[in-house]
Order: sequence, then structure tokens, then C-alpha cells
Amino acid sequence: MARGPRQLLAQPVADALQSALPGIVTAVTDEWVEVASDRVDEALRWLHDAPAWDAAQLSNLTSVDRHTHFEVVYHLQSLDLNHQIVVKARVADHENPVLPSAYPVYKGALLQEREVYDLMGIRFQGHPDLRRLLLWEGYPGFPLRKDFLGIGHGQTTGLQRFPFEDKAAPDRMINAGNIITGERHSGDAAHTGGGHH
Amino acid sequence: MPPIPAIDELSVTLAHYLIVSGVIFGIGVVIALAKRNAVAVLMGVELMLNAVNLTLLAFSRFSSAFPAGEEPLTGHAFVVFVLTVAAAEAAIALALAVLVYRRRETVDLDRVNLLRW
Amino acid sequence: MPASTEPYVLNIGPQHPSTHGVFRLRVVMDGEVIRDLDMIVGYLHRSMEKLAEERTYTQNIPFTDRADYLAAMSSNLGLALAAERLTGVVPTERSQYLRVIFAELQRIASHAMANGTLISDAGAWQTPLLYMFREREKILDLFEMTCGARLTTNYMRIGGVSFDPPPEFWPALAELVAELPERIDEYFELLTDNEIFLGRTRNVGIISPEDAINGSLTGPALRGSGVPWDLRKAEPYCVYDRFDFDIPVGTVGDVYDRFMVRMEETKQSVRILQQAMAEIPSGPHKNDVALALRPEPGEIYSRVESPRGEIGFYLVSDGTPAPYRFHLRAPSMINLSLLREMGVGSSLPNAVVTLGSLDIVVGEIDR
Amino acid sequence: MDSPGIIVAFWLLSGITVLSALLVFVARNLLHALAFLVLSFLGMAGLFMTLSADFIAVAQILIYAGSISVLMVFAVMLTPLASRNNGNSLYVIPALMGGAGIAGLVGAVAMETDWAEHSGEALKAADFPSTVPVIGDLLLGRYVLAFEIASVLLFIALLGAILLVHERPEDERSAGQQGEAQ
Amino acid sequence: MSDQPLRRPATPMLQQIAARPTMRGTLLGVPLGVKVIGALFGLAFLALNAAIAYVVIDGRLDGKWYDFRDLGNAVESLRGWTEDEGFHPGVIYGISALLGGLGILSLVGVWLIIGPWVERRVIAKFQIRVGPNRNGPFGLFQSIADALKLMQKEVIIPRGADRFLYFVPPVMIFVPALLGWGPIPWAEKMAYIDLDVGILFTIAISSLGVLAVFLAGWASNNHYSLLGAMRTVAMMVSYEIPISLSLLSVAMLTSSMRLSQIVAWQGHYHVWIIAILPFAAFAFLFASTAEINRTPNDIGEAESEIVAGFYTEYSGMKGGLFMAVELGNAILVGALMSTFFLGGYTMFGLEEWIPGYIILLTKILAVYFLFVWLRATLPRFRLDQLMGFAWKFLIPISMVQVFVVAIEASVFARVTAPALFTLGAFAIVNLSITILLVKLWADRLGYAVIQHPTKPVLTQAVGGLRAAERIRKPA
Repeated sequence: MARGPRQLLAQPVADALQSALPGIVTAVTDEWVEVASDRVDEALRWLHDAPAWDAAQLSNLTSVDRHTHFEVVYHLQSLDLNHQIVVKARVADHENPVLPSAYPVYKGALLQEREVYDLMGIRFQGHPDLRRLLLWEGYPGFPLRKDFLGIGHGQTTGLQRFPFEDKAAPDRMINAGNIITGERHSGDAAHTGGGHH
Repeated sequence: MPPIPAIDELSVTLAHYLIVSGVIFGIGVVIALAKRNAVAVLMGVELMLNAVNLTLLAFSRFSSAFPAGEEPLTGHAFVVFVLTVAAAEAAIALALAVLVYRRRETVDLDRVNLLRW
Repeated sequence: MPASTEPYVLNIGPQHPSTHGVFRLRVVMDGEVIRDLDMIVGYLHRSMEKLAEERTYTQNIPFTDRADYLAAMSSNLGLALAAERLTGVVPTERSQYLRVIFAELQRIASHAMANGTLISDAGAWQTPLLYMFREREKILDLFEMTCGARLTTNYMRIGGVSFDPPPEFWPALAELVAELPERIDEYFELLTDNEIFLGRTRNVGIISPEDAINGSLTGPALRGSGVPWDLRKAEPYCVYDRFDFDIPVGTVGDVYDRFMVRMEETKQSVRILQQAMAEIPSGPHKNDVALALRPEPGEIYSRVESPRGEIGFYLVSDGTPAPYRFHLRAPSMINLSLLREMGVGSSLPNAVVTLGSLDIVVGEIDR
Repeated sequence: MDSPGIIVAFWLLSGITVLSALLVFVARNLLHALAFLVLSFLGMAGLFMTLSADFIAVAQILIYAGSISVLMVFAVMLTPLASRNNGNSLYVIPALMGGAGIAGLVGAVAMETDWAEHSGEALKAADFPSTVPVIGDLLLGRYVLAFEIASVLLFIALLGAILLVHERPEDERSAGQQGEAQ
Repeated sequence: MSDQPLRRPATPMLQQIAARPTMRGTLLGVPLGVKVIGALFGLAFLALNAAIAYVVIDGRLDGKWYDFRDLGNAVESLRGWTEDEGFHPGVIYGISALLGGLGILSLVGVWLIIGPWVERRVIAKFQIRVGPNRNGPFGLFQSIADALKLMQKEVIIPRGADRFLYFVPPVMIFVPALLGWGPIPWAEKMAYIDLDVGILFTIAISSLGVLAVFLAGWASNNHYSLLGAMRTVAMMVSYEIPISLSLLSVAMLTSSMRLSQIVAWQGHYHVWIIAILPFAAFAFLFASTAEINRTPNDIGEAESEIVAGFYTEYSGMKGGLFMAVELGNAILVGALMSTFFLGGYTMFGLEEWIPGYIILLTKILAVYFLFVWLRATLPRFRLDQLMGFAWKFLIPISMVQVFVVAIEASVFARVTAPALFTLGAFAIVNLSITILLVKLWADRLGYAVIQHPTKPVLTQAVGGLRAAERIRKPA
């Protein structure tokens, strides 16, 4: 199986994780550690803080649609120790996928989680500003899902109103709160558009 | 149809300037009294000062109270002082307007009706 | 109540001289001060990741051209490398050197563009930009000689590169490499002692190393903050471990440091080019590889150091010729994670320069 | 005053001045009023010019049209939430009457009085080749005290304006606001 | 996938450039007859020059209507003739005014056609490009084509714009740009209105543009416009003060506000005021670039920040008027700069031989070239930097300069030593005072030239935060 040149074997990571946070590891292979989906943020926080693993940077965050469930993949890396750890979370609910946000641990998750939400429809709880990134609010469906074959019958692409965005909330951004001052609104509140087809 | 007067009879005299200055002064008074906005009131005051300047200059030019060529430009010197005072007055008045706005969020003089703001 | 003006919304972009493409910043401003900032992207979204799921690995290489169109070679290389690691194909020795040469040429060209547009954002009336274009043109000429394309090169292949450079390539490259250090010194003279440029860029848009790492910044943005992280050294791919070069890191983390890191990296790239030209072995430029490779089910995350940072490819294979999942980690987009924190509270000119120093390519952000 | 140019200029310029002054009163928008005010100032400068007061005319342009109008612009822009409305208050009728009265009075006096004024050759003799040195001599000679007082006045006005508009630091301001609230 | 890529020659552009005919090659290829005729023309030109030189030395030209060195003579004799013929004074006045107005209008008009071409070609040379070269000879008709295009374009009035105030500013800003040319002397008697208060007039005229800029920005109902307008207004108001102060120094030194007299003073003493008042000249030049919105002070229309500043919303010829004013103002400032500081139409006695207006034009173009050079080289300041520079730096030092010049002017009026000696002493004193003041004041403000800006550290190590700390604080 393929591993990156600097990718750690997952078993020791899983063992350490399991001993520190019992019950958090749900599966492990050579390459990745799978953690309980509702405790991802705990696992990430622990890996970030543990000096032995020092997962200082969230290198990459993406997701895979496995038809029955989603996998969210976190590629963590330590710059000082120069290694890479792959953590996965299995989101079982294919209809209404929810996951804790990694933003409190990694600021770098800000846009990556927005992208995952946009294209795969996974909602990250605790994300300060969960909106669609590449597509516009109100786009029907989440195109990177495997069951997304096209825009459903009777639904428009919304191209007519593309430049004008969401007319219902024209000053959405101003009300979206301020990351800097900590006035945030919850991820749920941001989940306004995007009906499932 | 009355005969068209020769151009010399149309000549402009002191009275012409005084009338123009009186009219502008009157307009300035109306603006200063009738406007609600503090900045507009200031505009009226500036117009009045302008009218006064015109009077001073007109007297300086036409008046034969001084023999020609002797102390003729006193009016000009006075206008310089008026300009100075006008500039100072405008600065202070506009500062006051900004201050009033800061305290009361309006520069409507009808609503600035307390001596203390 | 202070004598402040009403906050108002300013739409910078999608058509704006300093957004470098169809990138839109929606800024709430109070006079000259930015109170809130939001970025709106997606105007160039072409659903590459979805399209890639229908195509073979080789067929996907042109998509990477169109993602980061200013550094097509680097993106090509990223996908080729990822696919090789997934399938176990070994590239030829000569092609490894060719890959290094073209990736470094691309880095010089891209940094020239980035720095040139940064200075244009600072208000110089395009003179430095056009000077930097001079070098970039020569490099693109080299690309054209080799693969027929200048921008969307589609050059790297699984198991090698698509063409061996023609004979006239090598003297042209030698000439370019010989004159580049002189040119770079010229830019240093023109810009590094320019008081206005220093005044505009120093202590503006500072990113601390902690924030840079935590915010997933990579590339010159990370190195400008003083973190010596370069995948060419940290995780040497191709034959980078055979070359002697340094990582330039900034000391303050401001716009000027990011600019200088790029300039210095250009010099280091010239060093690599010199060594690679001297050491390149002869041999085939490509291994014969089946057009439709069927890797075993599995996944790989492989990354290379593009001019903009870590460009990573996350490929999931299910045993068919097409990837089950194809994800491109776009450094341009992820480098913007801290944009709002940097922008809020600064002024419009500073924000424009800061955005310019992050060197975004909208094709890569939107994909 | 025999030059036809001056006669034409007088009627034209006084027309412009009076008309634009009227428009200042009529205009609905404060910034429109400001534009007309500047036009009025410029016409007034032209009138000064017909009185062969070149220095004063240019100073009028510089101070009124160039500076005071910009000051007013800043005042308008610094009071953003106030209305841009150039509306009239309840005093408009008395004000109109007063203004008309003053104008009529001045006009009547101007017309009825037999002014001891220059005309013809004497008026020509009152033309000055250069007003600036004479004004300078007057200002720094006979009226030097007034000149100095005016400079002090300007200085104090500058200081006063700065002090009035000066923003207190954030903490002090909030303390002041709390004090007011109590 | 063929192994043979489509190939083009290595650097097609370079080969094309190499294939171009050179100047020397062109000369060699000229036939003999053409050379002979050319030589004859050259000789005839030399003979003409010699004849002119003879007439000038002989003094036969002096003051005649055909004295081409001063076109004012012709107008003056025309006035004399009409007076003799018994025309009404108004007619005479009108004719001479129209002649002068025609001169100024044609100057500005011709410049508006040539100017863009000059600017674009010169900047192209700076930027290793070719510039406009397609339309007409050397691309000279490019600006005509541009003007035609601008005229044909629809003038779009933005929704919510103040219609009345939207249409006024382009006109309002054009008037001062033309009026400013009035008092400038082109030769001894060649000034349109040789105002007694020329300096004051110049300042007053330049202050008129402020309101037009503000109204343009405000009436457009666009945030970019308003931002640009407020920036420009703030900057123009601030930079009027250094301009006034530096011109005040000039007026005191020459004890006149009449522009022709300032030039005559410089011609009389054979000195340029820039040598005596270097700081005033610098302040004037710098502040003028701010007044006319040129690099490095073009923050009012900084295209990388606020698109086109206060005239973002003006399309067609209305926008074109703003651009034309900007271009015209550039040479107007060049003319003022030459008049006040560079000797105007005088050139150390050369004005006896060469028409003064040509000398002045040369100087104007030299200053204009400086502007273009700056534009092609420098980045832009930030608003706070610019305002700080004006208020903290230019104005205080200019004030000190005014005091020094006041003393010097009174000394100059009383001293009987040779003027050149006194003025030389003033020049040395002023230069040293300026240098000293600038240095002291910069130290006082805590400003120091950045000699060695931080360069990136080169390292072989790889790592994260800990490595960064190691690099920052080497053990």
C-alpha cells in the first residue's frame, strides 16, 4: 500500500491516541487512524498538543463519499519532527452528515471545511462561518457526492441570480459576526441554502 | 418703443454696486434666518460678508471723499480684515457644527434648542 | 459619538486591477479602515475534482495545468508524482532531472510574476512587472521549444516527461541561467533600496510563525514568517536531495519578507538549475506506461513544493483506471485562511499589498 | 466708467452672483446649494475685478471659493447621519420679509443719496496700476495693530477649532459618556 | 503522442529585432542623388541660420512686429495699428484677448493630442516595450483615435447619481486647467494676462479644482469615487500649503508676485532660483505631483486600490476630460516650475538668440519628462505617509525657509556687493541650512533611511516553530 515518504505508520499513533483518549480509535490500518466521528476535535487537539506527535499543521482536509457513509480525511504534519499523520473520521449518516469542526484547533481549516461543506455537504459544528465557498448559496445539492449526477428536474442552476447571491440576506456578511472579536455565529445558523435534491 | 440709450448712459455707478450688494445681503439674511441646517446658515453668513466686501470695495473705488490718489485703498485693507475674520469664523462655526453633530447626531438648528448640549 | 464616517460596503472585484483574476473581496470600510472583510470566490469554478473522477490519471494531467496556470509544470509534477506513488511506476533517471529543471524554471517564472504584480499593487506603474516579464518570456520560450505550449504545458507524464528537450534548448537554457543572476541583482538594486517600496511593504501584513503554521500556510508565505519549511528539503522528491541549495526565510513575516523570500528563492533556483544542467544523465525521457493504469485500491496523499506552497494530490483508487476521488490541495486558497485576520483593522492600500504578497492564482482557488 | 467691457461684465456678473445666491436659498440639496454658493463667490470675485481690485478678487477666489467651500464640504461629510436637506425652518416668512426689507432699504438709500463719487476722468485717475504694494503699506503701516490682532485671531481660531473637534482618546471618551449618562 | 513537438525558433522576438534595418545600414543604402540634395538642404539651412544670426546681432529685429523671438511684439503693434485706425477700444481688447486665448487653446489642444503619445512612448521605452506604433507615423495618430473612441462612447450615468452635480465637475475642472496658463510669460512681452498678483492667482486657480474633484466623487454614487475624492481633497488641501510657502519664498526673494518680473529677475542676475532655494523647488515639485495626482502621489486615483478614483464612474468624453485635464496639468506644472525655479524663458543670455517660448517649452518638456520618469519608476505612497510628509516635514521646513529668505531678501536690498557674490552666498547658506534642517528634523521625527533592509536568512535546516526560533535567535 502506498504511503507518503514521511508518513508515519498509523499503529503507534493509534496506540498512543487510544491510551490517552480511551475509546476514540475505531479502526486502524498501516496508513491511517480512524477516530470516532463525534470526537474528531478531541483527537486533533491531542495530536496537536502532544510533543511526541506535534501535529502542528493541518496540511490537508478533504472528504470521500463512500456511498453509504462519508470519510473525512485529515492530513496532519509536524514541521519540526518532519512527519505526517493521517486521521480519518467516518461520518455514518449519509443523509445528514455532521462533524465537529477542526477550526478551534487549526485556523487552516477555515476555508477547507467550507469547501468540504460546499461540495460534499458535510456540516462542521463549531465552524465560525460555514457558508458555501465555490458555489453560491442556494445551489441545489452537493456536487462531489457520488449520487450527484446532475441538477435535478425542475431545479434551476441559479445562473440568473448568480452575481446577486442571496437576495434574502444581502448583508449576510456584515451579520456573519467577526472572527477576530470572537462574535461568532454557529455553523447551524449558516446552513441556510443548499437543499438536498 | 423708447429709444435705445447710448452706451455711455448705461455707465455703472456706485449706486449699482450698492444695490447689488444690498440684494445679496438680503438673500444672505434670508438664508441665515430661514435655514435649518447649520452649514446652510453659515452659507448665508458668508454671503452677507461678501456683500459687505463689495460695498467696501465700491466705496473705495468711487468715493471722492478722498482726493484721487490719496489713501485710496483703505477699503481694500478693510476687506482683507473681513476675509480674515470670515475664514476664522467659518473654521469655528464648522467646528461647532461638527461638535453639535457629535453630541446630538444632527445639525438641525431647530432641534438644537438647549443652551447646554 | 466620534466624528467617524458611516461604514460602507466596498466590493473589490471580481473585476478589479489588484485582485489578479476574478476574485472578489467584500470589504466593510470605515473611511480608509477595513472593519470587516469577506472573500467571495468561485467565479472560475470548473468542478475539476468531479470531472477528474471520470478520467484516467494521464487524462487528468491537463486539469492541473488549468488549476495553477502560472505554475503548470509544478502542478503537472505533483499529479505525476502522486500517480507514480500510487501505481508504483518508476520514472527514468533523465526525466527526474528534466522534471527538476522545468519545475525550477517554472518557479522562477512564477515568482517573477508574483513579485511583479506585487509591485504593481504597491503602485509602480508596471515597470518592474514588465522587467520581470522579460525573464518570464524567455522561460516560456524554453517551454514552448520543449513541449509546444507556453502556459498550459501538460508536460509531465507518469513514468517520465512527454518530450525530451530539443538540441537548441540546452544552449538557450545555459544562456538564460548565465544571465539570470545579473538580472536578479538588477531587481534588488531597483527595489530593495527604494524608500517608497520599503515604506509600503515593511511591517505590513505581518504573520507570526505560530499563526502561519496553524493557519496551514505553506510556501513563501510560511517561509516569509521565518519557518524554514520547504518540501524540496523536507521530503525530497525527484532528485532534489542531490542538489545543494538553501532555504531563504524571512525575519519579520511582513510583505517585504515574503517579497524578498521569493527573490532569494529565484537565486536558489538558478543554483539548482546550474547543478542539474551539469549532472543530467542521458537516457530515455520516459518509461513506457500503459495509457489506462489500474492501480490497486488504496489511496495516496502526495505533495510537491509549488511556487505558491504545498500543492498536494489526494488520490483514492478503487482499482479502475479513473480515480475514485481526486482532491487537489490548493495552496493559493489555503494561504488565504488568515486573510481576514490580517485585513481587518488595516487600511485599503495595506490590504491590497498584503493580498498581492500572498500570490493567489484564482484558477487554483476555484479549480 | 466708459469701457463697454466693464458695463457688460458688471451686469453679467451681478446677474450670476444674485441668481446663484438665490439658488443657494432655493436648492433642495445642501451640496447643490454649496455648488451655487461657490458660483456666487466666483461672480463676486468678478465684480471685485470690475472695481479694479485684483488682489482682493484673487484672495476672494482663494479664500472663499477655494478654502471655505472645502471646509463646508468637510463639515457636510463629517456629519453623515444629519440630513443633506437644505430645508427651511418656520422662520421663512419673517426671514423673507426681513431680507426684502434690508435689501429695499439699502437699495433706496443707494438710489436716493447723492454720493460724492468720482466719475469720468477722476475715476480713471483712481485706477491703480498695482494695488498690492499700497495694501501692504496700509496693512503694515497704519493698520498694523489691526493686522497683528487679526493674525492672533486667526491663530486662536485655529487652536479653538482644533480643540473643539479634537477627539479624546477612547477610554477618556467612554468615561465621559458614562458621566453624561449619569 | 508524437515525439516531435511543434517547434518555433528559439526566441522569435529577438530574431525579428535583429532582422530590423539599423540606422547605419539605412544611411549606406541611400542613393547618391538623394545624398547630394540632402547636403544642399543642410547647407541652405545653415545659411538661413547665419542670416538669422546676422539680423539678431545687428539689432534690426529688436521690438519690430516681426521679431519672432517675442510674439508679443506682433500683438502689440497690431494693437497700436488698430488704435491708430480709430477702432473702438473694446474691439482692440477683444482681438488681442482672442489672439492670446487662441494661443493657449492651441497649445493645450495640440498637447492633448501629442501628450498621450509622448507619455506612452517614453514609458514604453522605460518598460522595454515599443508603445503605440501602428496608427499613423510612429503611432502618432493613436491619441486621435483614442479621442474619437472616447467621443463615440456612451456617457453612462450611474443609477442613483446626482444628475446635476454629475455633469458639472468635468467642465468645472477644465476651466482652472486653462486659466492657469494665463499669467505665464513666454517671452518678455508675451504673457496673456501679466497679472500683478500672478503667484496668488496661480494658487487660487489650483485651489478651484478641489471642489470639482469632490463633487465628481460625491455625485457618482460610488464608493470608489467617494474614497478617491476624499483622498484627493485631503491631499490637495494639505499640499496647497507647501506650495504657497515655497512660492512665498520666491516672491520675497524677487520682491514681486508678477510672473514676468520673477523671470526677468532670474534673467537679470543670470541665476535660477532653484540654485538659491533648493528646498522650495523640491517642495513645489513634490507638492505639485500631489496636486495633479501623478506618481508617486497618485493616491486619489490609485488604480490598484480604487480603480480610477474620483472619476471611476465617468465614461466616454466625460472621463476623457478628466484625463485631459490631468495631462494638461502636467505641463502646466512644468511651466510653473520652469517659470519660478528654472529661469522661465531665459537661459543665461541665450534668449537673445533663441525665441524665449522655445526655451520655455524645452524646460516644460524637461520637467514633464521628469514626471514621466517618476511615473515609470516609483511605487505609490500611502495616504497616511503622504499626509505625514506634508504636515510633519514639508510645512515646518518650508516655514523656516520663509524666515531665512525674509532675512536674505532684506540683506539683498541693502547690500551693495556684486549681486552674483551675494546670491552665491545665499545659495550656499540656503543649501547648508536645508541639509542641516532636513537632517535634524528627520532625526527629531525619528526617521532614518533604511540602509540595510532585512534580508532573508539562508538556511539548510528544515523544521517548524523550533527551527524558526533557532534561526531567529542563534545560540
